[in-house]
Amino acid sequence: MTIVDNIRTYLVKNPIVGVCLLYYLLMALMVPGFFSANNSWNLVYNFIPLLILAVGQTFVILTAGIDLSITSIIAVSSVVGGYLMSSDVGLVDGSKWSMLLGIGGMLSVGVIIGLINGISVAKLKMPAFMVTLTSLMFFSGFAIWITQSQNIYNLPALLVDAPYHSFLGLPLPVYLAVLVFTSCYLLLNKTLLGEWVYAVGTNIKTSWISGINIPLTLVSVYVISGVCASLASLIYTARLETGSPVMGQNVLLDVIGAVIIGGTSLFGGRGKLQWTAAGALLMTMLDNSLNLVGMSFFLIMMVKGAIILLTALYNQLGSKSLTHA
Amino acid sequence: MIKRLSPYSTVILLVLVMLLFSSLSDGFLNGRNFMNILIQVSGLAIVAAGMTLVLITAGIDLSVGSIMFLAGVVSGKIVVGGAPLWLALPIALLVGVAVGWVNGIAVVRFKIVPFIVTLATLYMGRGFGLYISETRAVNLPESFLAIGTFKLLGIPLPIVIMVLVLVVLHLVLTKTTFGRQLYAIGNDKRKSVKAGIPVNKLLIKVYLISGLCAAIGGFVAIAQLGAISPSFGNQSEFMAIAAAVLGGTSLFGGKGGIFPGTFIGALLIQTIQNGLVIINADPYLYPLITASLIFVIVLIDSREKFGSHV
Amino acid sequence: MLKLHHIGKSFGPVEVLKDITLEVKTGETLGLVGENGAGKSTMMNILGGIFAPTTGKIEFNGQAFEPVEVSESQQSGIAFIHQELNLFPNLSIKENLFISAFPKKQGFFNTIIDQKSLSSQASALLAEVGLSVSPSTLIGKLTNGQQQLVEIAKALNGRPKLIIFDEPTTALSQQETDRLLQLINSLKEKHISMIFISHNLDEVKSIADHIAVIRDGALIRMQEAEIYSKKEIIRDMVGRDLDQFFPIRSTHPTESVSLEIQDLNADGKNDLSFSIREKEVLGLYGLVGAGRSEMARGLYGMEKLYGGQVRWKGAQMHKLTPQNWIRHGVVYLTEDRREEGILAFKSIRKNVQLAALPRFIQRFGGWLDYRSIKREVSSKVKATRVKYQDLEIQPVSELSGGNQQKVLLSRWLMTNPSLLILDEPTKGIDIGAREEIYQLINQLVEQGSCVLLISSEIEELLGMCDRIMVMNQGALTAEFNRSEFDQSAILKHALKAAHD
Amino acid sequence: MSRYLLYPIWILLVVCSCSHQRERPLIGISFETLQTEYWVASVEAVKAECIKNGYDFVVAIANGDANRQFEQINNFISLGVAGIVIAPKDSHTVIPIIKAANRANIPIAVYNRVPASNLGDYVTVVADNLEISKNTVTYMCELAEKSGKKHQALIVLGDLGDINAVNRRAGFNQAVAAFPETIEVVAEVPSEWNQEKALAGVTNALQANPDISFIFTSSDFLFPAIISAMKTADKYYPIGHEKHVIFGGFDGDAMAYRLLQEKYLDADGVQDVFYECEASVQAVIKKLNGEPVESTIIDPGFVIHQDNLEQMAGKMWGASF
Repeated sequence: MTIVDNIRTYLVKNPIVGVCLLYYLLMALMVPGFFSANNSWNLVYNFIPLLILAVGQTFVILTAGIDLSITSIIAVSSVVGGYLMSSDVGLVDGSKWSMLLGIGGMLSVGVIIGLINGISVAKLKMPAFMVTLTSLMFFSGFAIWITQSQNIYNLPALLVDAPYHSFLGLPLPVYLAVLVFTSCYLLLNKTLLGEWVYAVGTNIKTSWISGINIPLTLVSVYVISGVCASLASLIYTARLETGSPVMGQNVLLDVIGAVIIGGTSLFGGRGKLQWTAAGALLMTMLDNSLNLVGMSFFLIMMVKGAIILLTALYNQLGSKSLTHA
Repeated sequence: MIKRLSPYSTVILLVLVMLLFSSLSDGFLNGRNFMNILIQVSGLAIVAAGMTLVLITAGIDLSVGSIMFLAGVVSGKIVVGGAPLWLALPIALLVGVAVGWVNGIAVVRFKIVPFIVTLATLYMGRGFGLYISETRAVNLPESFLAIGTFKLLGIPLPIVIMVLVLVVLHLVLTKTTFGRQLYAIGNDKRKSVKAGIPVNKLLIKVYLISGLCAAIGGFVAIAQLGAISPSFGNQSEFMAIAAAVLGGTSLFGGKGGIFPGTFIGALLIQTIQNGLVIINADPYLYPLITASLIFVIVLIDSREKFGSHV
Repeated sequence: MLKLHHIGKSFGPVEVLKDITLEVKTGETLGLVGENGAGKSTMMNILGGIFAPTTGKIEFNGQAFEPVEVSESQQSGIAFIHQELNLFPNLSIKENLFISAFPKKQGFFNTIIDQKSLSSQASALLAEVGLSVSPSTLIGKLTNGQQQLVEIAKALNGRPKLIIFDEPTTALSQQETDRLLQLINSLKEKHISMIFISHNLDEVKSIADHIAVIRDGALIRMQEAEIYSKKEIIRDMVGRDLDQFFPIRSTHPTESVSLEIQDLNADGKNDLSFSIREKEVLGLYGLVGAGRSEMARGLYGMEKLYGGQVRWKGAQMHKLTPQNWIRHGVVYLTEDRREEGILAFKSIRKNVQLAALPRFIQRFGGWLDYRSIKREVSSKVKATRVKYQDLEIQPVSELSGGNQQKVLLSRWLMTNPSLLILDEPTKGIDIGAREEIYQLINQLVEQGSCVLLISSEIEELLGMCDRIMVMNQGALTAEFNRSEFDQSAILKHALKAAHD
Repeated sequence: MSRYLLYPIWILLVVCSCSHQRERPLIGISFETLQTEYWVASVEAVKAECIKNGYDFVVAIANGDANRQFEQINNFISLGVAGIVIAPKDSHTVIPIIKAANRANIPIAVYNRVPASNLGDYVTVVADNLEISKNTVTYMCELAEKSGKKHQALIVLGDLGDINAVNRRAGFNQAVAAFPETIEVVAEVPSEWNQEKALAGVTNALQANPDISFIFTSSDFLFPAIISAMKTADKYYPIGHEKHVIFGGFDGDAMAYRLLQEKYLDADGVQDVFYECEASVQAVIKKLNGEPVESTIIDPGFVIHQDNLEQMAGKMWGASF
């Protein structure tokens, strides 16, 4: 098996990676400014939060569920983080300790909302999309109500400058993204919970008979998605230097697009984190290149919607033989 | 805990809410305010009626919000561009039917999960609408506003249109073959095929009707507003689902109705909103109250479906 | 009315129907009797247009008849009353009766249902089947028997020439069965021919004109009901030589009781008590609908239990859930391989490792020791002799039925079980794979575990079990030790109608 | 693999169709939204000013999402724009944007909203919202005083997260405070710059306080909703009619001009869009040529009302829109 064969089999098994590379080359040639160093950093900064969000969402979709509440988690985390960290309104002075407390607060928001979603789906047997749609409405309303739709400012300098610090040549968010991706990858592919996630997604009855703790599995995937959402909120908040109750409004389309383009099946049980990463990269490049060309933000929204529909259609036709009953 | 959620329990809830608000402020309990509520609820009720049909077949349509927006923007642009006013409504309906058709074909023919199809069309519709209007508020001419405030035999036009649409859909659901077969499909799709029901044909029609209702509902709401802002129709799909579920329609299919169900559900939501404004409560409270009410009702709906056994 | 000429049907190598020729004259009722899996339902599926016969022709109502679709056979006048009714609980009786073609108003309102004629036609049909219930009541509110009568009324609506009843009386109470039999007699006067498939020989003898016995896909005998005695019917149903070879077990059941069950109530009516001893294969025989699966699933925690005390190896079992049972070494191989058994598009290794994963957790955080998982999977798969190309890539859905069952057995072997509850383990499996499964069962029992074998094939139980219990309509009606094994006696207890 | 080529090529076609060659230097115009006529007129004015000075431009609209606006500015920087004119979502999220522009040393002019912190190199061109709204409401109060009766007043607020909305409310309150005996503020309706909320809020406020006779809106773009509410409350009458409600607005858009001519609107605070837009583009050009530019340019704006309608119409951007 020569190197070329290995690459070819890899590309056949993971088509999205091939499409991603192809798209990058095409854009680099066609679109002026796409290949510049500045734009590449631009791509990296936009890609990181989307990757973290999409990784969390993949866990949920693998169990044939969906988490629509991530944008509200981003908003509430951003507001809670703002309250804890900001020096003028913050509960604690603007020192380093307040930052740790702030980050801890943001993560616990992700865990709490994740628990609420998870328990409603697992124990109360409510449909996943309705539970997360309701918590989306509730918590985005909550974020706006708490702050009376005012932003929170004066976040500690340490947080605000963090994205621009680099360590061994790479900016800090990159390390965060790598850390999140590898730990999730190991969790999904090397641990008991990972096997259980795939099994529950493939056939929930068989999993129950084979002694899998289904409520534990479902609750943990929603908590993972919640924590990923609050981590992404940390990045957005640092980047915009404000705790905003309407943070991350338009990100849901990109996240679901990334997971679906990647190839993860909506019926559950089938999908890989590498696919989602490639899907997220493609969505970011798509967004960036169409923007550079001057296409309006709304046409891009339409293009993304169309791509989700096309890919779902293609996956449906492609996997005719293996579709579920 | 309330085990059985009959549509009548929603009526009781509505009366309780009305009593609560009238005790909190005397501006609430009078004819003019009720007329206000009825006018303001007309758009939502029409959209929720279309949504009820989709929910009865255990499907979902998240794109109604952006259909309201797109239909409004398209017809608004045409009227502002000089076309005659009567042309606006047919154009809006055409847009609704077109998006409904796309939803139907994708869900039925290509067997894609309904909420992903309608989520995609939601963004496509919203994106296209914003592109046409370049996020500028489309200020409609006076004549448009006239429709909103026009009174037919003393009853404001929006209420007339609402009653018309709801009565027609109610009759369709209760009195026609198409309607009764929807309940069969919602109960068990495989059994319906075995019983000889043309399942695919009916499901496409259901998404067409939902698109149509979204367009009519949007038109009626715009006629009151006089202008279409870029965020028009946002979260209307959630309110429509909420109104149907509050009215006893089950998310799992096979159960639900327009009268007294969805209409009362829509009234309940609008009354809460109206009441909160009348008692000058913090407007930001509104989504919190509606969302928690919906959560409880969906919880009861799920408990009924799966019972207490794991 | 209906003639079958040399009908044969085979699925790949397995021949299910062998050269069947029989005739049902107009207004006559044919009783069709045979063990589970004898080929009755295959024959009915051919008549119903679900699949075509491999050989032979069908003549119905004088013309050649090859239905390709369900609706086609319905239009030509054949009506089916399946055991699993095709009714919608959320709709009323009259709506169910006319769901595919409502009577309509004339003129402009032709889409609106003509409620008056709907109610009148519905009441007429209900009268015909003797169901005195308002046609607007919801199906969900009716008893099983009443729902069955509605299904029959629905069939009558199509003016059928032939009605086929498939096990209609299993879920009915006694007077509901009597009312059904009276109805069938009244239908006879209307010159409607009928095929009545049932296990209750008394019922069949009371209404059928002719009785046909099917065994292993072949028509053994067809005779007038009066002269065809019950004893002869049973002998024809069962009387084949034991050509199936069953491996002999070297060990015998020990005295120590592994599982003891006291007043287990899985159907709200009957309390069952029995126990299984170490190194024992306990058989559980019964007909379709006797409640054997319901009992096993209730015991294993997959369905509601109305009561019962369970002791495992002397200790009281409080939490009856699959998770808890597996921890105590009790496993359940479900009857429905596709829905509840395999992880369809996953690899063989992922299927086999599924139930035993917690055992392979290493130090912290659920880290799995994949090396020893893979080692143990390949050893278990060798033990069960699964024929496969690749453990990691080949999806289980591509394997044959027999191999899939062996994959599932390997999954349960990995949990080192001491009690295996096997629900119809060899259903729809080729002979070769069956023998390997029997040998595997014996090896396990010889090594000290015990087996509760639920099966509808008497020879399998006779060949494999140390003791056989017979179940009928939810209750244990008989028990036979190996020494007292008698095929006809077992079948008689299984067929015994509740009242005599 | 081949079928998978289908959609990147499809996107490529769309991409090529939009890209066009450029020789002249480029100015990036980033607006938070075009939701109101005011924003549309501003964008048109900025574009016209760029063309007049021989610059090409690229426009990006963020539809109210600060995060998207930040990404769009980064795109401008990678495109290599010569200068940036930005109407930010709010005064705080503009700070990291200014930092990004400064890092790429691209001159940046902030239009219509004052950044919250003054560090960083930028030019702000903004109207004095507080003064304009105070003068407008003071004129309205004088009218109310002349009528001799006591008036119940209603103000329609903007989005309290927007610094301009907060200043306009402050201006309203300061003006009303000077006439304690003629004006009594009975209702404050938050609209969050949203038509539906304005309609519902004003309808119910008028319903709760039937004899309101003094209405001021923080932005003219809410006129359609407010007029619709006034009609249902039977309060929409021209000046001179005994049921006339003293009606005032802010921005000076085309509808305000029409209402003034039809004598329904008493007064309207006008931001001088032409002046502000020219100033912002000039500021960017001066910075490019190294000329000094003062960091903040204030547009005093003016109040237009029935008495000075003719003379001021020429300066009012809404009149010629």
